[in-house]
Amino acid sequence: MSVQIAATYDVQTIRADFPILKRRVDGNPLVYLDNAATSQKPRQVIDALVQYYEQSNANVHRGLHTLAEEATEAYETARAKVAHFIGAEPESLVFTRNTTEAINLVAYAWGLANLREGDLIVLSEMEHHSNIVPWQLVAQRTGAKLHYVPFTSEGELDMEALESLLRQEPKLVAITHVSNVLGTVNPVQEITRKAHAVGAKVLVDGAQAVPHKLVNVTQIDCDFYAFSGHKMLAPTGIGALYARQELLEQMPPFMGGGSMIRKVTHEFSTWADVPTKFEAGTPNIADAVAFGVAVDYLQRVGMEAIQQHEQSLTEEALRLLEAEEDIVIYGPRDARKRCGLVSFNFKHVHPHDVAQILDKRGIAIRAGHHCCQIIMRRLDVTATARASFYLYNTLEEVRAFWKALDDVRKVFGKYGGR
Amino acid sequence: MSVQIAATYDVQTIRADFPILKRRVDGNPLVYLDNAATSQKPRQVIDALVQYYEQSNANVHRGLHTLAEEATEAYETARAKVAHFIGAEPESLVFTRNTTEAINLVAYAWGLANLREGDLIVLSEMEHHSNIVPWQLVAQRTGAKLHYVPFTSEGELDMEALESLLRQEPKLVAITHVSNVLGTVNPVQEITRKAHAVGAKVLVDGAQAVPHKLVNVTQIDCDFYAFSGHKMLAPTGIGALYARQELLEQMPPFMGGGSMIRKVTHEFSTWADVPTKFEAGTPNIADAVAFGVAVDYLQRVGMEAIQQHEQSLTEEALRLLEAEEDIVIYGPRDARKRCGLVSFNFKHVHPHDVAQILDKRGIAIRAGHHCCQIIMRRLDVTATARASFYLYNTLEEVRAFWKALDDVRKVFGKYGGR
Amino acid sequence: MVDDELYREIILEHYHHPRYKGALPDANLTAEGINPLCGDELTLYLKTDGDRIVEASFEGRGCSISQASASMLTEALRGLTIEEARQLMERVKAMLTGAPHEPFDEDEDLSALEGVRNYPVRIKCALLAWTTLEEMLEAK
Amino acid sequence: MVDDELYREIILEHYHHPRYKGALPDANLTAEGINPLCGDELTLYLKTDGDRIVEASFEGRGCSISQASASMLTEALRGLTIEEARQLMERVKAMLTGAPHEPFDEDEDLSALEGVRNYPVRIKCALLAWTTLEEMLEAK
Ligand SMILES: Cc1ncc(COP(=O)(O)O)c(C=O)c1O
Ligand SMILES: Cc1ncc(COP(=O)(O)O)c(C=O)c1O
Repeated sequence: MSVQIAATYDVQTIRADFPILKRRVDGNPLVYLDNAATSQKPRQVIDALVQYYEQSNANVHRGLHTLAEEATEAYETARAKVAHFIGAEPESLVFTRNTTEAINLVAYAWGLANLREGDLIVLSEMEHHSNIVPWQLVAQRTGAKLHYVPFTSEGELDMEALESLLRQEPKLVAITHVSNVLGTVNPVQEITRKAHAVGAKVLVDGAQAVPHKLVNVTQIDCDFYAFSGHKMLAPTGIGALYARQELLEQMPPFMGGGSMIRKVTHEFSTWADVPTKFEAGTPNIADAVAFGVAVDYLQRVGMEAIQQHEQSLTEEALRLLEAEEDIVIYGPRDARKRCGLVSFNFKHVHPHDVAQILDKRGIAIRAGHHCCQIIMRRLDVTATARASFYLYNTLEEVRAFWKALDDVRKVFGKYGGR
Repeated sequence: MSVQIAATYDVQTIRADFPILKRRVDGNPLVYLDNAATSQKPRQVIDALVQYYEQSNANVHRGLHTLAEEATEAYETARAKVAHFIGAEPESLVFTRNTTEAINLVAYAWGLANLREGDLIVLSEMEHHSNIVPWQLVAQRTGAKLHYVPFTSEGELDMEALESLLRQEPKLVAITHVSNVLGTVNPVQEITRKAHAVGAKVLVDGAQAVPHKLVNVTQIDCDFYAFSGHKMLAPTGIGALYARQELLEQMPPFMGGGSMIRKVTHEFSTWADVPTKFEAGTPNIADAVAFGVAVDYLQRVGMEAIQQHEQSLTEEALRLLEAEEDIVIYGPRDARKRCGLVSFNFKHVHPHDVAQILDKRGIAIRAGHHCCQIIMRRLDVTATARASFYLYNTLEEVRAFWKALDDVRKVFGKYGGR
Repeated sequence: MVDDELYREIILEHYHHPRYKGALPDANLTAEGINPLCGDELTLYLKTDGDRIVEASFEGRGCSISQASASMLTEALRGLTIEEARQLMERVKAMLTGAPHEPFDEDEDLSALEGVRNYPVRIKCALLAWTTLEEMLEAK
Repeated sequence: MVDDELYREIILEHYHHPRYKGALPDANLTAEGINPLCGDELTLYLKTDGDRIVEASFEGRGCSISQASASMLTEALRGLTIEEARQLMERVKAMLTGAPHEPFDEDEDLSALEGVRNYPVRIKCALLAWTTLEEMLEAK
């Protein structure tokens, strides 16, 4: 099987926008394959931060002076850009720190107000801890129960199990769009349709989807959609929650403080309009503005092109690793069923040791439970190694990664298996 | 009264570090007197962001590769710097988005677990909404009651009223260190001593204190101390909560997600050590790192020098405004009882109009309720104008501000009073 | 000189001499508005006879723009039918937000509010009286 | 060649041939440790006779560093008194965290762990067995 990158996709031009890719590690060029943890940032995004702080920095919303107006305008423009990027209106997009905060916001504001003793919350066994622990905390407070949809040996969601759970009429289905360990893309539109049919609300964890493929929340028709800027070229510290506007309006606030109020008296307060009701205190203005620029960048390259490029890299990685006898691959074998990442293990070497040895070659991969201990237990491992790709990675990098695995064998292989 | 700036304090050298101060607004040099809302950022802080993203960007805590180690090291070093800056140990410092999130964290994690029906929470009437609304929300959930300590006509906390409330043995006293409207510096050490004597926990809102004066939480002996980076030269999106380590250990978590766990099973989870237990999800790494650099900058200039400089500016502003018959000043008349800000009103002009007219001269002040509607009601106004100073402001700027007030009179004054 | 575009003479005149300020004891319609950004509050009073507004007044404190706008509103509403008031409200809102609308004549006081459009933060001030009217009519 | 400093021969040897691996059915002291960063788990078993450790073993899965460190620990503990075990633990912890300590001889296996100090993330791996021991002794 030969792998082709679309001729129009100019990865070298893209790479030139990312200053960190010129870095060397231990004398080797950096090969950054830890994109599912966080992405690198293009010049344009870094420049947006610099420009904001050098030109327009001020607190938003309440100021009458020129800088405050400019900052407010930049902040709200960013909100509109990020909202439109996922097919939503700005009124239904709340800026958060990250996916985790977005899900906790729903758990606290919607969950505490709507879940009762015995209510059912459906999760899956491929959820990130960020889409498990908030529900455990809310279940402890409300008496709601959690049920988990398992995944098949191919790493796909067990749709039959899901449907049988739906027959118990859960209040909420909270599911990841793309698994950060298995790479699986879940059919969230179909899931939403089926969940809505039994009256459940649907939250989609889009942390690994929005960076890598075109997402349209209106089409998915879900009620909540959470994602992180830092995994999609934006700075750390900024993420977003999409929620249907009428839900945002009905929900009580999450955090209390400045901006999110209409009127405060000694005894009680009334709330500002959505989405401001959910943004208490001074927001992360600069990083929100840069988030807008990150989205511009992704749109300029084109999400379809990015997805196709990553698929080529994934195919190549799968092809190379599948040929290795001492390696196990997790998740769907078909690159078209995945987003751009591959989790694997040597049969005889712990992934920590793999990552450490690759690091000496300048190759950054991740090893660990990837905040998915339930998946680890299902796979009967404590950890996996994971190479994850993004728009700036190349086929050469995938091959360099694969070649470096020989170093692992040089250190550990001579002993044979244990 | 003549005003002197200490000869050793070189404000021009400091100004040269702040790129935005070269900006012009409507042809006039920017005179930024809205520092209580947010401060400007020195080159060093902006450079720290650029360097982080160009050199070391990676996700923290879980990575074995070089970038992840560098990012983790930089993040934890920043934590230590910020903690030491307020006289605390790194283990007791949680990074948050801002003061507001820090207070909400305490309200949700400590408050929901420790407050019961009928328990008393003591606030003051000079609190920012961020130190009111979270307690109203927690009071609604727990049945706790709120009581407010009034302030005197001089804008000082009514200590007798506080002491009589303490006799009712509140569970918590939540009080601002410095008022963002009145400028008043409250005797938080004395308040803490008295509150502890009746068994109350003490939370101090330090948003307006830490940027402007030397703060030592160990000396204050409070249980919680909240502040924001963006008001003290750091980027937007990063703040901190100090809490006694044993309290952090006893408290249940606030948000659930990645990093903050030890072990996750289907049914329940156990928590990581403090402070990580309270930092769910990917933190705002870059801004935390830059927060450390901001603290370095402040320490290099010296907090005593900064405080003294601001006091000179405040004295001059008070002196100039006090001489004006058509102006009312709020808060203590004695600059030594305040931090560097002055709230005031024209007797006959709404502060919005004042701010708008000053903006045309390049002078940025704030007009509004400053997230303190309870103070506004006490002062019987809907809004005030506020000029707030920082280390880079000059006496010339204070005088330019004062002179520009004549423009207000040119537009509104000719009609005389209403 | 300073900010002529915003602070037109007619706005200042309405601010200093608001037309119908004070409660209207026999009002049959009242509504309260608040500008959450600044805390300014406004109460609007209307007295109708059948479908026609016979009296209008306002109370509240606010900046020159919000007060002048409220004053102009009370003046303009008198004598209109409810439907005409609604149309006027839509027209003013459109002018302030930059949407297409039939412009006001230069000699109509309301035309002075057009300058506000270039001051994004002040638009909410000018709108306050009109959105309060809107809520009143919707609640009706 | 690759990472000689970390992957010393003796570490790899302990990793591939751990000394006392497996549950100790007649252990009178057990403790479980977990490395929250990576999820690696470890169970430590000790059998004591009065104040003296007569047998030691461990179970669990982990990277070469954590496994080798646990293997060395079980080997080193045998025959020590509880107090001597505590002292050894303090010495290893000090070596790994860069605190002052009496260095290990080059021919002592434990000296091979010194290279870990330059790999901040791996220190937790090497420490796991020892902090588990610490908790066991504190709980005792
Ligand atoms: C006294 C006081 N407390 C709390 C806050 C809230 O700070 P932040 O908006 O950064 O959360 C502020 C500033 O707006 C303040 O001045
Ligand atoms: C599927 C998934 N969900 C949630 C998260 C949490 O994202 P964050 O740490 O940005 O909150 C991640 C990334 O770590 C993820 O991969």
